[in-house]
Amino acid sequence: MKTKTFPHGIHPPELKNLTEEISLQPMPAPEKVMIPLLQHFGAPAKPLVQKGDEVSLGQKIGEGQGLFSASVHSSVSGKVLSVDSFHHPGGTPVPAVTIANDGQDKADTDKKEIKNPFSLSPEDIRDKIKEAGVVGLGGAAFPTAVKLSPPKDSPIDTIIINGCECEPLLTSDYRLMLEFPDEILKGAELARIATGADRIIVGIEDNKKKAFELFQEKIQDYEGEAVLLKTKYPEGAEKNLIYAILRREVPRGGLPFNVGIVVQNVGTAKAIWDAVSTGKPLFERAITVSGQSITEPKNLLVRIGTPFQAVIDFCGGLKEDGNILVMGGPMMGLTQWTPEVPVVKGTSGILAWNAPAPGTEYSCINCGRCIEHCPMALVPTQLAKYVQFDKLPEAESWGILDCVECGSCQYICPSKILLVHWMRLGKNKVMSSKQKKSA
Amino acid sequence: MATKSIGQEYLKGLWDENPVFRQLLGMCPTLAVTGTVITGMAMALATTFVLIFSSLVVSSIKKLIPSQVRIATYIVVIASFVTIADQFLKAYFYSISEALGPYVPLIVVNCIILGRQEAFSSKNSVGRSLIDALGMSSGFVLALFVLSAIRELLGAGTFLGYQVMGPWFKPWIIMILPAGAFITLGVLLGIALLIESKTKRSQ
Amino acid sequence: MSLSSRMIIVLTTVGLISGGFLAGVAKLTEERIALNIQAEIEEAIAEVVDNAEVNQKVYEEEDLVIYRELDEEGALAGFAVQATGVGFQDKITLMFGLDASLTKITGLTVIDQNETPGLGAKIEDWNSFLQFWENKDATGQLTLRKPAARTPEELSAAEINTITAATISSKKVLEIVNLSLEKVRQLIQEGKIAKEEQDGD
Amino acid sequence: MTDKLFILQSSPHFRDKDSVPKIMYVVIIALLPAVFASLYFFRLKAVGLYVSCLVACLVTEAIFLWVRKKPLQSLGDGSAVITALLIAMTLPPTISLELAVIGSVVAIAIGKQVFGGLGYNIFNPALVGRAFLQTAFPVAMTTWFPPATLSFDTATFATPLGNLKFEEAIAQGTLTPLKDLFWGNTGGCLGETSAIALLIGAIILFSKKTIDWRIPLGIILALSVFTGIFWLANPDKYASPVFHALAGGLLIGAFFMATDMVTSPITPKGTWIYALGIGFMVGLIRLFGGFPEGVMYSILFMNTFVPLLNRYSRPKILGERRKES
Amino acid sequence: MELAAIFISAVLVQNFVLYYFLGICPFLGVSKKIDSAFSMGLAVTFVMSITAVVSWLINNLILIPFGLDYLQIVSFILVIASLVQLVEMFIRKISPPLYQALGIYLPLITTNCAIMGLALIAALNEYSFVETVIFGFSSGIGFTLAIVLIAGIREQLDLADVPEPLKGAGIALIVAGIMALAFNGFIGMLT
Amino acid sequence: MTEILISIITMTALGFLFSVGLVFAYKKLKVEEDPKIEQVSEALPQANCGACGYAGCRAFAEAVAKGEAEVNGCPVGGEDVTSEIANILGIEAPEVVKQLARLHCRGTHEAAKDKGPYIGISTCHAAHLIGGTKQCSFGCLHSGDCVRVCPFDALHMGEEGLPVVDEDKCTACGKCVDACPRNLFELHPVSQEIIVFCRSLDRGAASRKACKNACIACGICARACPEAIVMENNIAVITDYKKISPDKIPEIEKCPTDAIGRLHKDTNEEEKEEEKKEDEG
Repeated sequence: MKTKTFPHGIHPPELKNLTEEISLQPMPAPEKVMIPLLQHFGAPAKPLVQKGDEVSLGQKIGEGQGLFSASVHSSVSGKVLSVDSFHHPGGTPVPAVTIANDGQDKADTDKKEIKNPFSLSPEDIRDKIKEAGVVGLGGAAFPTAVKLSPPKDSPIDTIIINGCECEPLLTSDYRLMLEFPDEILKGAELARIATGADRIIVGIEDNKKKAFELFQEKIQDYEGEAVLLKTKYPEGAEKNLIYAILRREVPRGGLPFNVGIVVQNVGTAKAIWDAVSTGKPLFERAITVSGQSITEPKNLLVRIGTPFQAVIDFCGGLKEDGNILVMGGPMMGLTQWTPEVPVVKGTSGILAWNAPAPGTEYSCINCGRCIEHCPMALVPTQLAKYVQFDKLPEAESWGILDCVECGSCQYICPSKILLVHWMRLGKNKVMSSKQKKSA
Repeated sequence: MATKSIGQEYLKGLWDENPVFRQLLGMCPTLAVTGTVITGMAMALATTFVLIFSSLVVSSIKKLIPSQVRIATYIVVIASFVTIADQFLKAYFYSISEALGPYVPLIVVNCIILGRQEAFSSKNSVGRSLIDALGMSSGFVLALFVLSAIRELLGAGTFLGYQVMGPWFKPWIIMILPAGAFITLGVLLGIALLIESKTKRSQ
Repeated sequence: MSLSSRMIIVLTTVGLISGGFLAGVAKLTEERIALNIQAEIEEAIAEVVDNAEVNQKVYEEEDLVIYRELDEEGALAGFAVQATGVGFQDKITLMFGLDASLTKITGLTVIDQNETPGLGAKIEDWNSFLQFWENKDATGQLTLRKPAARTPEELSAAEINTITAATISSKKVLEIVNLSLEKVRQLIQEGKIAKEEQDGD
Repeated sequence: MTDKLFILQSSPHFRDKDSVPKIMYVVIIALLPAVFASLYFFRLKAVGLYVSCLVACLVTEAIFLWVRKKPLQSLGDGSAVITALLIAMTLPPTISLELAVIGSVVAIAIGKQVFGGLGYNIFNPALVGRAFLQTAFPVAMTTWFPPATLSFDTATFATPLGNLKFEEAIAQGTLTPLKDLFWGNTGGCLGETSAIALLIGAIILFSKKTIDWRIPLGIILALSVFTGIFWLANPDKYASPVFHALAGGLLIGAFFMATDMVTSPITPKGTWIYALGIGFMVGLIRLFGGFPEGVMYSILFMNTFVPLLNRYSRPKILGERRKES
Repeated sequence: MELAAIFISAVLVQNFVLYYFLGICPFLGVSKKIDSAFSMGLAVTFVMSITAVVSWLINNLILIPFGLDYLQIVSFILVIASLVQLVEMFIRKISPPLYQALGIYLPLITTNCAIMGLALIAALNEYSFVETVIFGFSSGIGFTLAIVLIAGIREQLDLADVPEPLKGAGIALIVAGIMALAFNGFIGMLT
Repeated sequence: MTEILISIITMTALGFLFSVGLVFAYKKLKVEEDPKIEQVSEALPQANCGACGYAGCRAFAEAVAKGEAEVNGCPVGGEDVTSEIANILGIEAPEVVKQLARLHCRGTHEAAKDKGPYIGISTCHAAHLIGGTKQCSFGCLHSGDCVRVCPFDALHMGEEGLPVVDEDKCTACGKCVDACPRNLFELHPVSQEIIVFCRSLDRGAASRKACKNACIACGICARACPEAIVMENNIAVITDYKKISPDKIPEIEKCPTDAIGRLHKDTNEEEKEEEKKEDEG
């Protein structure tokens, strides 16, 4: 069958066979959860509980502040031990609520099931999603309610459900698609209603044929189609996905709604359905625990706030040789220095393996491979040099802010230059100098 | 400025403010006529002549000139001395003059000369201007000598026209061509900067 | 005195003094410069025509000058032809001698050239090039010998040697000579150059 | 367990296995067929040239690395070896070893290290070395002798292109047969004579995707079109495009020198302009210039354009709007 | 010589910068950025074209008829200097944008040996009027080509690990040397 | 003789024409502009050599007048021209209280614990982007971004891994303040001796675990000198330096982690310490 794709990109080893046939398994809630109040894009949520409070499962413990913030809910029932700063997978400590699990999973009583969620108005759907603290589960953790409220002058015609999971090793989205196809599609339908779009397109890479065939069949009941995409990294990056499926280019600095599209990850779609139909807040998520140094790789449903250590122990522990611990995929994930960090809403995987010593770094030999593979059609090597020699205006005019940090350039670079790190440095510097200017 | 002794005033042109190596002035003749030591030295001496006499004239009439026309006046003065040098070479050293071609008249636009008038002679006494001109000229002579000696030695195996390299030596013709001139001067500039940074560090 | 008039006066005065001064210098050196230029020509002629003592310019046009040469006794010693043409890089000006009968090239010298040093510039060099130009047949076209001969004796009367690795420059010199030879022959036919001095010349 | 230290780094955490030394060694392997061909055709003379160029290049590189306090391991990246091989392969077999050494030193010092070493040079180092020799010792660089496979009937021997340019080879009927050009049974620089050996190397390069296919294609295309037009117009005076493609340094230049990653453009559009420019200029020099061969000058000349090409052929960023028409 | 030959020669073979070493000061000074190098090149081309015309007129209408060859230097430099200054002031008055793009480079050109060299070489080669004009224009183009190329290279070298003492003029001169080598390929093309 | 006459006439005419042209241009074509540009331009050598990187002296003068170029940007003119330009522009450093850059961290290699092996660009800013290499998220990253930006060579990395300020060279330009991704530099008057050498907002236990010299918010200093020091967000803050009376200093110096104290220890104390070391050695 013919597959769709985008220009450039790379083919890293997939390594999905470790977990792709392993069903999602709920992991028992740990004795103690640390729930960071910052698990999203914007400012930290305002704590609603204090030390000593009793909380129930799904109780809101942090209120989102401002437009891009999302509320946080308890993932267990029990007693609040402290509200204090704690390690966060992002690297720097953030305020977090530590709760001792009483093992009861006492749920909030006033959450009610809704008979016919599809009859709700778009506003109601968004409110329920916002109330449940749903954020994008692909990794960026952008509040979903915001994403579903596009400005009036940009009519949305298509909801794209992103089932690419192009990162190596990760399989939790794949398992979700196989095990919860109806929930995903219902969630997509709700998103369609909320945005007033005409159709739903599910994009799935061709290394997940089984899921594709399932969705091709199930989507008959909805307005839309399932699209098979070539297995290529980063097929799941929003702008590339949109280009691959619809040949629309999201303008520079713009968002998908500029071209009439909203993209939702499959996990998010399921969370939308859960939030709207049963009022279940986002307090657990599917993750993949994998990598050569994990004794028993698994796909798990994990409570938010569970320490990595508990998750790894549940998977048989870490092998001796593991020297790198990553949250997310190997291409865009974040390294963790301590397994004490908790699972957050943006955690799509916990990976550990034995990373070989980095090869010698050579100076750029202008081979042009980074250009050949950059999905955004940037010139990474030149950008990195501009940053290195502190020529920020040049870096900006060559499009450093368009970099999505997918890592394709650095993966392919024969000189082993830390291109993505330079890009991040450059983006950060450009942004802060811009802020200074506008201030 | 007045604190500089006469010796210092002279010596600064040799190294600290060497017109070629430090100020990158007068590069055109430096590159163009240094194929052999003889042409290089002829050029350097002609430039010295023009520089010294223009400095003398400019510093002695500096008070008479309104600033709006000072550049024009300097140019006329310089051009006159250049013409004299050119005519003299044509009359008494015809072959050298032929070899130097249009570069003798071009002394008139040598930045060293105009620059010195503007920066020094127009503000200083006749005596100081003379010393300054001598110093700058010596620096220029030095630079041209080094460059032309290297180029002639490698490019023809000779020095001042005398064969100094043995018969085993194959002349590097590139050295007397533009490419060799550029590369040699580039390397020399690098060496000059290296020496400078080394001496600075040791101080 | 206003600034404007001062500006005008100063510059005019400087111009006046400089003009006078330069004219004086020019006067002093003029003669010697002219002599130098003439000496260059005479030297070149002496190299290509034996026993030439008196030079008479008998023909002149752009790129071609012909001198008639008389020896000490006033007898015809030969002709010297100065010709200019395009070489490998730039113009070449050369001078060659013809014997009194206008049938033989007695020698060649190069007055001005800008060929590649070490290569084409060898057209100035006696050993590599000029020595092969003595006693060449001037009645027809000269041709190039390649690969080069080592001694003049190896060449035939109408053959010219090539400089190793500078074929084009050698060829260009040959072209200039061939072309001007033709011109000379034509001029003789038209009677513009005579072996004897003509009236009013 | 808690004391275990994990690596801290920015994403991505996977790396492709290809590396600079690997790329360099592929190029070296691809050069080997031509090296063996030259050893066969020029015997001991070739051995001497290869050895002296290799030693001179590596020693010069090592001195610079030492002086600039850079790790000496980078000697092992293979780039200096490539430069040494290429410079030896573009020398006439008659040249004396000390000139080969001078060329090698210049190539590494002036052609590469003054710019900061690997990756920073603007011009192809081997060609800088060769151009230096060509200009410094023009006679030595244009004296040839025939390969060992031909009998010595003359002291010197003209290259096929020299024959074409200076000896009116077409009119005389002495134009080198294409068969000899193909196998390499003719005069010329060490490594450029055998087309078949170079083509085998090219196949190796393509199979490993080490070079940009646009460059050789563009060069040969432009040269063929240029020479083809004149050949069709007057086959008695101008040689065929096939002759031009096989003769002289075109193949080694197109596959091994113009494709040098460091000195060729990084964008596809720039690469096309670069390649076509080289091919056109080779034709121009061969047909109308003062030299029989123009590959070296053409590549160096186009090298000077590379920074401009890179700058003005930046690809269109995804989502970048072209000027509205 | 044919006009085309003069053009090719002045642009490629006997390039003012790379062959005659004229205009080295701006070649080194204003070649750090491509944009300013290009403007400089345009300004030089413009002034060279004008100079060619004016110097030919002076030389052939005044100096030679009156036997004042020895006044060439003085009169050329005076006329060039004043002309450039007038043009500069004029442009500044009538078109500020043009002045920004071009005019600010004009004073730099006054004492640029390339301009004076142009007048002298044209006189030395005894070019006709049309030849002189072509020569002036194409020399300017040649200068522009050289300075823009080296500016591109120097922008790239800003991002390179050039040894400290060679940074700036040193490496620029070496690049110029290699460029001169590369331009050698055009030798012999005009004949 | 006529020749000389012609020559004189020609030159005189040229000079006259030229000067008239100049006068005309001077009067008619003059464009109004900042008089400083003219003055600076006057002061310059007018060599128009382009060595300054600008298109001629005029362009340089404009840049100087606009403040885009440094007054010492003309390599030809040298010191005299520089001082002249400075005079024209009236640039003279106004009298201000001398300030110096001070580092607010004592997280030496030894004191502050590493997270793990770092593989990345060796600048503080780059390390900071991935959370930093130290367990303390507030302290010095030891890669010397501040040293690299210092235009006066007044900073160097000390043996213990922290940047050291050379008080003689520091001009309080503030470059290091901007460069530090963790805002560890601050400008203080030279006279301020008591400084809080920590910026960690972690709770005491966490701070202490990450770094031996961290402020653990024990409050000893605040109790000793409540009028000038308070505890805020788990860190001691000096609210008003002037209110710290000298007799309180020994109390303040009782800080258990050396996170607050005097910048320079007394000389005799230092000597004592050295003696101690010698005795031990």
